[in-house]
Amino acid sequence: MSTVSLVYFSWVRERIGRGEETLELPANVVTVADLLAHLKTLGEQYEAALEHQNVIRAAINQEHVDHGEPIAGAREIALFPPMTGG
Amino acid sequence: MSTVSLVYFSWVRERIGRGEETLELPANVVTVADLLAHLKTLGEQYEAALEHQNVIRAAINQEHVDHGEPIAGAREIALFPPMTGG
Amino acid sequence: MNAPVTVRVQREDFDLAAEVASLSRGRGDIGAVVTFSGLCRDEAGVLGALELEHYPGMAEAEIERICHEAVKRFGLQATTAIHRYGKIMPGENIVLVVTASPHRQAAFDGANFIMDFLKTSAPFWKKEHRADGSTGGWVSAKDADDTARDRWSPKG
Amino acid sequence: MNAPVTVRVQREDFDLAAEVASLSRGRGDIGAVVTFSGLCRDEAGVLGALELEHYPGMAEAEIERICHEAVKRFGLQATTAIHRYGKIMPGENIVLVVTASPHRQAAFDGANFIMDFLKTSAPFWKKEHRADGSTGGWVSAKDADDTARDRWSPKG
Repeated sequence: MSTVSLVYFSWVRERIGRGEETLELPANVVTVADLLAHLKTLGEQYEAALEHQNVIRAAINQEHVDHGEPIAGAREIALFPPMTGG
Repeated sequence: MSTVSLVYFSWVRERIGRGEETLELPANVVTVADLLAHLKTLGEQYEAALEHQNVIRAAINQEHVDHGEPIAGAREIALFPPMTGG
Repeated sequence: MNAPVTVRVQREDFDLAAEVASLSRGRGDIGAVVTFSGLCRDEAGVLGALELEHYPGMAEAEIERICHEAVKRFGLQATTAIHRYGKIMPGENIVLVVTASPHRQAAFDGANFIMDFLKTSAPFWKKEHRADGSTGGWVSAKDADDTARDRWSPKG
Repeated sequence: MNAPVTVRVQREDFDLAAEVASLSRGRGDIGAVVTFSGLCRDEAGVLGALELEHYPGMAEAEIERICHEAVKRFGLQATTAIHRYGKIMPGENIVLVVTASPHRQAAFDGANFIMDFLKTSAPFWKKEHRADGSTGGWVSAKDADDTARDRWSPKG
């Protein structure tokens, strides 16, 4: 088990129903994709937020990463939809 | 013969030694190229100003024209080097 | 490259003239300054306001990465980028990019590049509030923005 | 197209913020404003001043033609162009172009287009005065400026 801080933005935040949380992750959660799959087992709100998994963007320690990125050593993992600033 | 106002700018003006003048043109001066050839017969300063005839730009009634443009009806003809504004 | 890069993420509006002045003051080597201001459109009266959410910390860091890349790529002499968050009314500013370079094309390209990457990489999200009081929902990302970004890649 | 085109040829400096404000004030349909400011460089201390000569009347007319062409070509909502003449010191402004459009690329392209044509078609000429008091002579037109203009032609 490892402890990680998760932060959510935009409609990912709204659907999950919180902006941040700290979770204990099982050892078999190795990549961002594993994390998304794990979160979807935690309840309906996570399923709704992460349903279209391929559009979800992730950042580890405030840098963009692909879903294949290992999360080992991450202090903060962010999940959010495609950005619409500017 | 026809009467035309000529205006000069930048080093064309400096070499000719004046910024504007009114000239009577012989009937065989039909185009801008004819005008340049005619001016070069008027003295050394015109020869110096118009020596590299192909770089001289012309405007008739404040619109850019090619050397082949007829000058009939021109109120004002301007001669000047390539522009360097901006 | 030691070109100054200034990045701010703030709720309040910015002062275009002050930002340009602070970037170019006392310098005789700048030949071109380009500014881009992005404004909130009223969508023919339908839009009441935009609400901009951002990821504090990463928003600044990501815009700084983009600006430093632009400085390197286009040889910019200085660049400033300011992005607002919170509630923004139609006609108000959302984002400002300023670039300075000796010649004009680098300043144009640099500002254009920064905006394309800022749109697709900086962690901001827009929610619409309609003029009639209802929620318009979250703005969707546009494929056109990805296309605009991808034109800066070597393979087109 | 009924987009406002404002052109001025003047000795005095301009106020960037005032020009942007006057072009966008009271409008909710503008999404992007791009400004280009061209400044007098000191050429590493060699240049004392630039003297800008222009063709009164034609200078304004030619810049207006260019701006109207840009409005039509890029669907601009408004554009302003101001060109100074007379003696201009290093660090001072020479020219300002402002463009407004619903989306960002048209504003960038419009300002870029106006500058490329203004450089090669607007009747202005620069004479250099060196910092040591000698005359540097008339600035030569650059082939690169013709090339920049020609990229806007259909045949490249």
